[in-house]
This record gives sequence, C-alpha cells and structure tokens, in this order.
Amino acid sequence: MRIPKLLQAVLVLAGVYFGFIVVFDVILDAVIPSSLLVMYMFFVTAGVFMVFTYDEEGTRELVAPIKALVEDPSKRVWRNIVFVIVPLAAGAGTYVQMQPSFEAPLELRTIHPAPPSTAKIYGKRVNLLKLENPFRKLEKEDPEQFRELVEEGAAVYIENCQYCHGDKLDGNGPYAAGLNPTPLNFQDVGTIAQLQESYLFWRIATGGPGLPKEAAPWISSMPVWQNFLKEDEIWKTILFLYDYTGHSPRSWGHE
Amino acid sequence: MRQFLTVVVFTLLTIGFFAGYSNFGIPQIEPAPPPKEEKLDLGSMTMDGFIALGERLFNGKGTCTLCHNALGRAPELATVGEVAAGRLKDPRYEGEAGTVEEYLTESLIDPSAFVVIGFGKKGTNDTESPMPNVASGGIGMSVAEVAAVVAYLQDSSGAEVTVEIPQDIGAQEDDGEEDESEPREAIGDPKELMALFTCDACHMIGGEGGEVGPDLTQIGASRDRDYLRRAILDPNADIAEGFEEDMMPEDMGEAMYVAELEILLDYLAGLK
Amino acid sequence: MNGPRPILKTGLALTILGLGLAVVALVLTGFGQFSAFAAEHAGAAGEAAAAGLYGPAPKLTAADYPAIAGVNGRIVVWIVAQLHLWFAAFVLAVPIFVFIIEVIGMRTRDKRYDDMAYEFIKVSITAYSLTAVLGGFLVFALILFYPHLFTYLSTIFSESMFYYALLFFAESAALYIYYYGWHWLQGGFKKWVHLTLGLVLNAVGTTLMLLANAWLTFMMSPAGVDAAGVFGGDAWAAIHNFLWNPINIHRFVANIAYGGSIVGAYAAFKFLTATGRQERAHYDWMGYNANFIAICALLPLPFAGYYLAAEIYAYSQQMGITLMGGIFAWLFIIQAVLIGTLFLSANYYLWCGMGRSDGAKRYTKYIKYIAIVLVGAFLVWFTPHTLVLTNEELKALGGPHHKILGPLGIMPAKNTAVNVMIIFTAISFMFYRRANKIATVPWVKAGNAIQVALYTAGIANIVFLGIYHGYFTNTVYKVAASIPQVLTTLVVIAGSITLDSFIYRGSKEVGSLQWGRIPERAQYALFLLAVAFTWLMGLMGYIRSGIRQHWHVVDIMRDASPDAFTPTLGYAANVVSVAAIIFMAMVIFVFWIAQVSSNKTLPAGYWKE
Amino acid sequence: MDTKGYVRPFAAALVVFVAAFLLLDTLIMNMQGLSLIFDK
Repeated sequence: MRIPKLLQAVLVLAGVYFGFIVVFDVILDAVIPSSLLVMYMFFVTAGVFMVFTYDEEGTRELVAPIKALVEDPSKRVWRNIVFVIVPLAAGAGTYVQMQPSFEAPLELRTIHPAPPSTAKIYGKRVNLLKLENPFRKLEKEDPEQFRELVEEGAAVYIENCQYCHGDKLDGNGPYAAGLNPTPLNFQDVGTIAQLQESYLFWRIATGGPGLPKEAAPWISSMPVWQNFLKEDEIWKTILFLYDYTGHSPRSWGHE
Repeated sequence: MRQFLTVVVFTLLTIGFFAGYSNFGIPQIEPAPPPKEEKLDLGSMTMDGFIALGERLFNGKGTCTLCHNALGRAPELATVGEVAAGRLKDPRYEGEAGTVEEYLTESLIDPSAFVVIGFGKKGTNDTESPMPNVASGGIGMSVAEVAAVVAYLQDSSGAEVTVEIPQDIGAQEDDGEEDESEPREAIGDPKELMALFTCDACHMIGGEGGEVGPDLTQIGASRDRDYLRRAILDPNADIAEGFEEDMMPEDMGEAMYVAELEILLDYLAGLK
Repeated sequence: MNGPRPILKTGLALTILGLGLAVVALVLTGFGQFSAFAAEHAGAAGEAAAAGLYGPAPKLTAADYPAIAGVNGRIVVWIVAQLHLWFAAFVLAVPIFVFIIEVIGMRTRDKRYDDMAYEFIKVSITAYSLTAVLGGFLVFALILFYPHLFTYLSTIFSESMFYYALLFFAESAALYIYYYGWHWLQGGFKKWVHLTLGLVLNAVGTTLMLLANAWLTFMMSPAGVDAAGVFGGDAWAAIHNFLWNPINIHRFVANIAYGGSIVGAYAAFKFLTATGRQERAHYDWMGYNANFIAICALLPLPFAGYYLAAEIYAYSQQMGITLMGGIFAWLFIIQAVLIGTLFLSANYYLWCGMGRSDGAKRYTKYIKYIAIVLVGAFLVWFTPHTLVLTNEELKALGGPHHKILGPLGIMPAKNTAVNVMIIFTAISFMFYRRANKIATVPWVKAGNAIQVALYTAGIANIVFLGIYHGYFTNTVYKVAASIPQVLTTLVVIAGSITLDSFIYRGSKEVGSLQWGRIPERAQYALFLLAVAFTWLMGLMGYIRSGIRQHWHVVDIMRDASPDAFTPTLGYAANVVSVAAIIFMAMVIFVFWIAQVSSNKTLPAGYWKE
Repeated sequence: MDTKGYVRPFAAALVVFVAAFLLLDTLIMNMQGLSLIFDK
C-alpha cells in the first residue's frame, strides 16, 4: 500500500526528530540542545516542504487531505474534532510555555570574547595584539631547552591547574564537577587550538574577573593567576598546554 | 489586488521572521560600552583619585623611589611638606617659588634650584642636583602628572593639599600608555645613554657624579666587558668592596635596548 | 558591396569600444595622477599647505552632536544610508547585466533578450532618481547630525567628492541616452553605438561606487593621514586604503546578485498579476533569467566575503576578532540562516522550473537526495560555536563543550558545508539543463559515469580537506585549506558544464519548453530571494560598520555621541527590518510606476474632436 | 550493473580525478596556501 503524501511528510519529520534524539542522547551520549533542535527542525521542515511541493501533483496530493478536512461535508465529525483539539493544544502549549518553572534562567557565556587590544598584566600595559610567547622561538632554535621549559610548565600545571582542568587537560579534574561553568577542555579542537598564545596569557593572568562585560555573567571561578604565578611560569604553562594536547597555537605566520 | 496583498503579507512575514529570530532565537549580548577616555577621567576626578594617581606616578613612571628611599641616595620626602616652607626662606634658595606648591613643582622640573646639602653632584659644592627634570627625557611627565605628584607629596607628608586638579584637559596626554605602545628610539651616544638612565646620580665619571656606586672613571682598566655586562644586568652578582648590596636598580637590562647595552659596554670598557 | 563595409563597421565599432575602455582605464588610473597633480598644485598655491592646511581630526564631545527635534541621528543616518545603498546596488547592477543581455541578444539575434534588457533598464530608471534623492538626503542627514565628521571627511576627500558630483552628471547623461535612445539606436552600427553607451554607463557607475567605497573604507582603515588624523595631502593614498579593494570586489559581486534578485522579484510580481498566457510566459522567462544571474553571482560571493574577512584580520587582528569571535559571532549564525534561505529558495525555484519541461520526470527522483544533502550541509553551517544550553543540558553534557556539535561550530566544518551546498546547487542546475534534452552521442553512459566520478571525487576531496586540514593540522593550514576547497568546487562546476556540453552536443529536445508552466509558489521563492537578500545586505552593512565600534574613523576620530555604543543584534535587526520594509514599499512603487507608463486611457468626449 | 559501459569508465575516471585533486591539494598546500592571494 502506498502511504499518502501528508502522512509521509509527517513520518519523515517525526523520524528526523526522534532520530536526532536517539542518535545524540542515547547512542552518542551527548544531548542535543533543545534550542538547536528547534532550529534544526525548522529547516528540516522547510526542506521536506520543498521536496513535497515542487511539482503540482505532489502539492495537490499533500494538501488534499487538509482540503478535504475543511471542505468535505462527509468529514464533518473529524472536522469538529480537529477544530476543538487544535485550539486546545495551542492553549496547552502556551500554558506550559508561560508557566513559571524552577529552572534557572538561561545563561549564555561567550566563550571566546574579543580581547581588548591592551590589558594591564603584572602592572604593565601589554599590547595583546603583538604579545608573543618569549619561549616559542626556542622550539626551533634550541629543542632541548624547549623540552625543559615544557617540563617546567608541566610542573606548574600539575601544581596549580590540574585540580580543575584535569590531568589529561580535558577539563575533567577532581573539582570540575563542582564548577559551573565547567573548566575548559583543552583537548577540544574548538578551544586553545583556535587561539593565539597572547589570548591564553591574558585569560590565565586575569582569570574570571578579567573577562570583559560581553562575556557576562562572569561566574567563572578561574583565579587571577598573575597574583600567584610569575610571568615566565604562565608562558611555560602555555607551552605545556599546546605540547601535551598536540595543538599548535593560532598564528598568522607560516611554518 | 489580491495578489498584491498576498505579496505584501508574504514580505512582511519574511522580514518578521528574520527580525523575530534575531531578537528571540539568539541570545542578546549587550556589547561593552565604549571605553571612557583617560582624559575625560581627569575632569571628573576627585582629589583622592588625583592623589592616588600621583602615588602611582611616584612609584611607577616617575621612577622617584629609585633614589628617594631609605638608602639615602636622595633626601627623604616624608616631611617635605613642612620642610619646604623653610627652604623658601633659606638664603641658598635661588628659585622663584612663593608657595610650597610652587616650590615642589619647581623642584621637580628644575631640581638645581635648591640642593639639599650633601646631595649635590660631586664637585659642584651642592649647587647642582643629580636629579633629572621629570618633565623631560626618559620620564617625560605631563603638566597634569607633575601636579598629581605634587599633590601626593603634600598629602603624604601631612601638609595641606593646595594643588588644584588641572581642568585644561588637553594638557594631560594620557597616563603613560603611550610610552609603552610607542617605544622610544634607540640612543647611539653612550653619554646620552648615561644621562637618560641617570647613571651619574650614583656613579662618578671624571670627577662628576654621585658616590653611591663605584667610580667609573677608569673602570675599563680593571674590569672586562663580561664583568661589566653582569654588573649592569645583575648588579648584586658581584659587589665591589666598600659598597652596599641592592643599591643599583635591577631592571636596567629591561630598560635599555640590547644595542644600547653594547654601546654602553664599549664605552665603559674603553674608560682606562 | 559586401566587401569593405563590414570591416569598416567592425573597425569603427572596435574604435568606439577601445575609446570606451580607454575612458574606463583613464578614470581608474587617472585619480592617482589627478590627485598627485592637485596636491602639487595646492602645494604651489600656498607654502604652508603641507603644514597648516589640514588640521588633526577633531576631538569631539557629546555637545558636538546636534540634537534635532528629539530625532535619533544615528538611526536616521543608518536607515537613509542603507536605503541609498540598496537602491545604488540595484541601479549599479542592472546596467551590468542589461549590457550582457543586450550582447547576448545581439549575438543570438533573439529579440526577446533585447526586450528583456529594455524592461530591466526601464525598472532601474525610477530607481535611479530615488538613489539620487536618497543620496542627497544622506548628505543632509550627515551634515545635520554629524557635522564634524562630515567636515573632516570632506577636507580629505574634497576632490573625489567633486569628481563624484561631476560623474553623476555623466552617469545621468549616459543613462538617459541609453534608455531613451534604445529604440532609436537599433540595428547595425547604431546598435554598436548603443552598446558603447552601455559600456560607458557601466564604467561611470562602477567608478562612482569605487569612490564612495573609498570614503567608507577610509573610516575603517584610514590611510594618508598621520596618527592624529592630519591629512598629508595625497588623496590617492586616502582612497587606496587597505580595505578598499576587498570591499570593491565584494560589493561588485554582491550588487550583481542583488540586482538579479530584485529584478527576479519584479518578474515574479508581474507573473502573479499577469492576465494572458503570453504575458505569463514572458515574465516566467524573465524571472528564470534574473534568478540565473542572481545565483551565478551568489556562488562566488562567500569567497569574496571570506577574502574581505581575511583582509580585515590582516589589517587589524582586534577588528578581526571583534568581527568573528566576540559579540558579533552570533550575527554569523543569523547570516547562515539567511544564506541558507537564499540557497534553499534558489534550488526550490529550479526544481519548480523543471515542470516547464516534459522530460524532467527522469530527474525528479533525485531531488529528494539533493534536498537531504542541502539541508544537512545547511544544518552544519548553522550550528553555532557557542551553544545555548539549559542548565539541565549543561549538567548532562558536563560542560559547555559538545563533543559532536563543538567541532561543527568552527570554520573548517562551515567551509566544507558551504562548498558542498554550492556543488549541489550546481547539480540542481545541471538537472534543470538536462531536463529537456536527450543526448545522442554513443558514449552517453560512459560520459555520465565520468560526470558522476567527477562529482564524487570533488566532494570527497572537499570533505577530506575539511576534516584533515581542519582538525589534524596547524591553524595556518586550517585557513589555507579553504583555497583548494574553493578551487575544487570551481573545477567541479566548470568540468561538469564542459562535459555536459560535449555529451549533449547535437542532442534532441524532448519537447518545446512550456514557459509559464510553473506554480505560483515558485514566484514566492523569488520574492523570498529578494527579501532575504535585502535584509542580509542590511545586516552585513551593520556589522561592517559596527566593527569600527566607537570610532568614526578607526583610531583617529572618536565617536563621542551618546549613540557611540554598539547596539545588540536584536536592536540592529529591528532597524534593518524597518529599513527593509520602507525599501520594499519603495520598490513596489518603482514596479508600479514602471507599469503606469504603458497604461493609456482614452476618455470619451474629453478632447475636442 | 553494466560493467563495461558504466562501472569501468566510472572507476577509471574516479581514479584520475581523485589523483588530480590530491595533486591540486598538495600543490596549493605546499605553496603555503594563503600566500597565494592574501600576501601583498
């Protein structure tokens, strides 16, 4: 038996919707954010509509049941049922939407706020656009010394950072579960791999309180490390972060 | 007409969807307001803020604490507010100041107007001060900054603060940002370098200069370049006999360019 | 008789063409000399010219911005500038493709093309006067609300502003002769003269745009002035600033796409209101061609935009990060929604258009797969880097980073997605072209196999580049990998068109194309294209201007007005929406007025017999 | 499946195109990509 077009369309949409949920939430164990799912479904619906209506027969077949429902005298009972259910469903939807909930309001943090062009770090005004890791050049010039510096950076990291950011640098340290926002996962390709070293220096040195206004709410509990670490310790730690994760800092120069 | 209305409604719906999505579909992040310019701050600054600015300048950009400290390279300033009134009446005073405030301002830009006994340049019989003019050269304070330092000095020495915050906004260039963003040009003449870093405040060369550090007149005869380099970059590594530790600033290496250091070393090593 | 005449004609025509090109070349290169000459001249006129003629950029306070009748000056200038720009883009683009269509008509001797070109230019002539009116309005608004900025810019660009005014006369003259002389300058030599006029019109129009671009890019990447804003006297240096050419390229391409989409909306409107079959067929054909132009220009647009963004980064990293990473990051999600809308509606129009051919049935079964890939690629493109998460989701994920969606939020994924979308749009278009043809060459099967292999290899390469260089190599390669991706796309499209032209050499037609046999829904797709384009241009105008933040002229002249703040995206979207509605109303007026001229009323007994 | 008429030309063309594209990639990435058009 051939499935009517309208039912086909509904089935496809339902399939995609539950497909997303099953694949992300169950199989991959990584929930799909509801805000994103709504937009995804909007465009999937648009796509399905396009495929079903690009020719006349398809369109006629698609809207025929709807037309019949509204116009066909023999469908009176169904019509009445639908005309009662639709407003009720809309009302229920509105009620659920408007009902006060205990859920804390959505908070969105810009994870990579644009850095200021200069920042005051260690009492000095530094130009973040030009700031470079003083040790980076050793990677080529003196690999042995570079290794040593990375080791020293690792020591600083283990002493100070791993409690939150984890010993695998995956943002999953012993204290991570207690923090919101959770510590950054440096292994992720979307974090330090996308940034320049000066950016990391700025974020580490000024910590959560150093975030600009657009990154509000700066509920980040990242300490202001310039109060605890020396300048070269931060730079060495940055070397370690990139070395361990295998990422390289963003730069505009060529290799 | 029906077609026309449908088109209008369709257009409005489309635009409405785009606007609605931009307003409700994505988070509304309020961008940071434009940063306030420093110069505007001066106009709305309280006296406390102004004094605090003076303190920052005194400890930072002004490099005053290099000499005006407990080690006695220069007169202590803890009581300068009271002492200054007496200076004005001192017969050795050659300046034009009439009030304490004027005196302090003058002492910053024309330090030789009055030299406290025992603190003058060697061989000038306390008529010339080793202190540089803070408004010029490497320090380069603006008029407003000098006023802020004076206010701080009055306040910290317990005298009445008579300074008024300059309202002529244009006078204040900024609070030092420019020095760092625009590096000074390298200096090729060793004598100019010595003047910029006020070496002669502590070291004597050819009979001129202070006695806080070793005499450099013939330093090249007894010390080689490596020693001198170390002595500049890490002053406490070797202390010449009869001199104290921690007298020479440790940040000389950072303050001068590498090329300048070499020029200076050439010069010093050649002093035989 | 036949001997020397054609040669003479061709020679004359070539001479005229050459002259026209020379004018363009002169106009383009001449500015350097002109301004250098002018600068020298100024230097000779007054000794103090260099030192005293130009002051530094004024330092303004809030009091320097007149408050007029409680009107928000920024919004007025914003909306008027946007309206002016929309009309200017339209007016500039139409002559470009009118010229091309006229050439096609001349080559094919198909009068339909000539008629269509004439109809396009008829639409643009009312729009032309509206552009001028809005331009004047914009100048007034600037003088009223931002007098010091206007004064400062006009001291630097005084010469180019003067030439601009002169060129406007030239533009008007060329346009009016081109339009009113259309039916007079027909056939043989006269047609060549007319074509030359079209070329001059385009040269002048493009020069006008280049000049106006210089003023706005000067505000973004000032040149020819020192740190305090003192102008050195070299107008060419100020014009030829860092972002001038990137903006020129981007705007030139975008204008053509935009002009095509507006004319498409015109055709759609006429189609919907048409009464006769013949009229419907005509406007269907016109809408198809307009859409074709819009899509052809739309395809390279992402790359032009990418180049512009890269140049902004190169000019100032802070500006670049403000553009892509900071508050404006979400704007690119809105942009993705709009560009997705453009691609989807353009494809939908093509699919609907397949109904014109009886042979299309053979290909319609593939449409759903194209749709799946398009929507899939679009979803990737639209996935934001920063996800909006509820607390529940945040807890379930263990942090704001999503292991699957996170990697889709960054550039390599989006580059891959957009290239795939472009290739599949090309496939849609290929099906459309094939719909009415039956190949007769003996190697059809092998040809199709090669065709499929080309697409397979191309897509595989794009995906490989995206994944390998995007996630497993150094950042500098991430950016660089987009170049072979783009080249692959271009190679695939060009190769496929070439291959198809061989396969369908000497092909049979299934039947004659049934112009006008297209559902009305498809016309709404054309409207959607025009509206989305308009709105998108407004939004991108906002960000281009917005990355200057609180500067009139970046790092030189500060905006001290109370409106110096950067608005939120919702606020900007509302302003853009209001402006877009005003624009659409004016466009409908333009369409209507273009139609009025052909209406004739004969009142009985009114005139003396 | 029609091996001779379809699959063979497909396979052959695919090999050629994949090789050509990979060559293109290698060439451009070794030219250090961006410097092709972005460097002044």
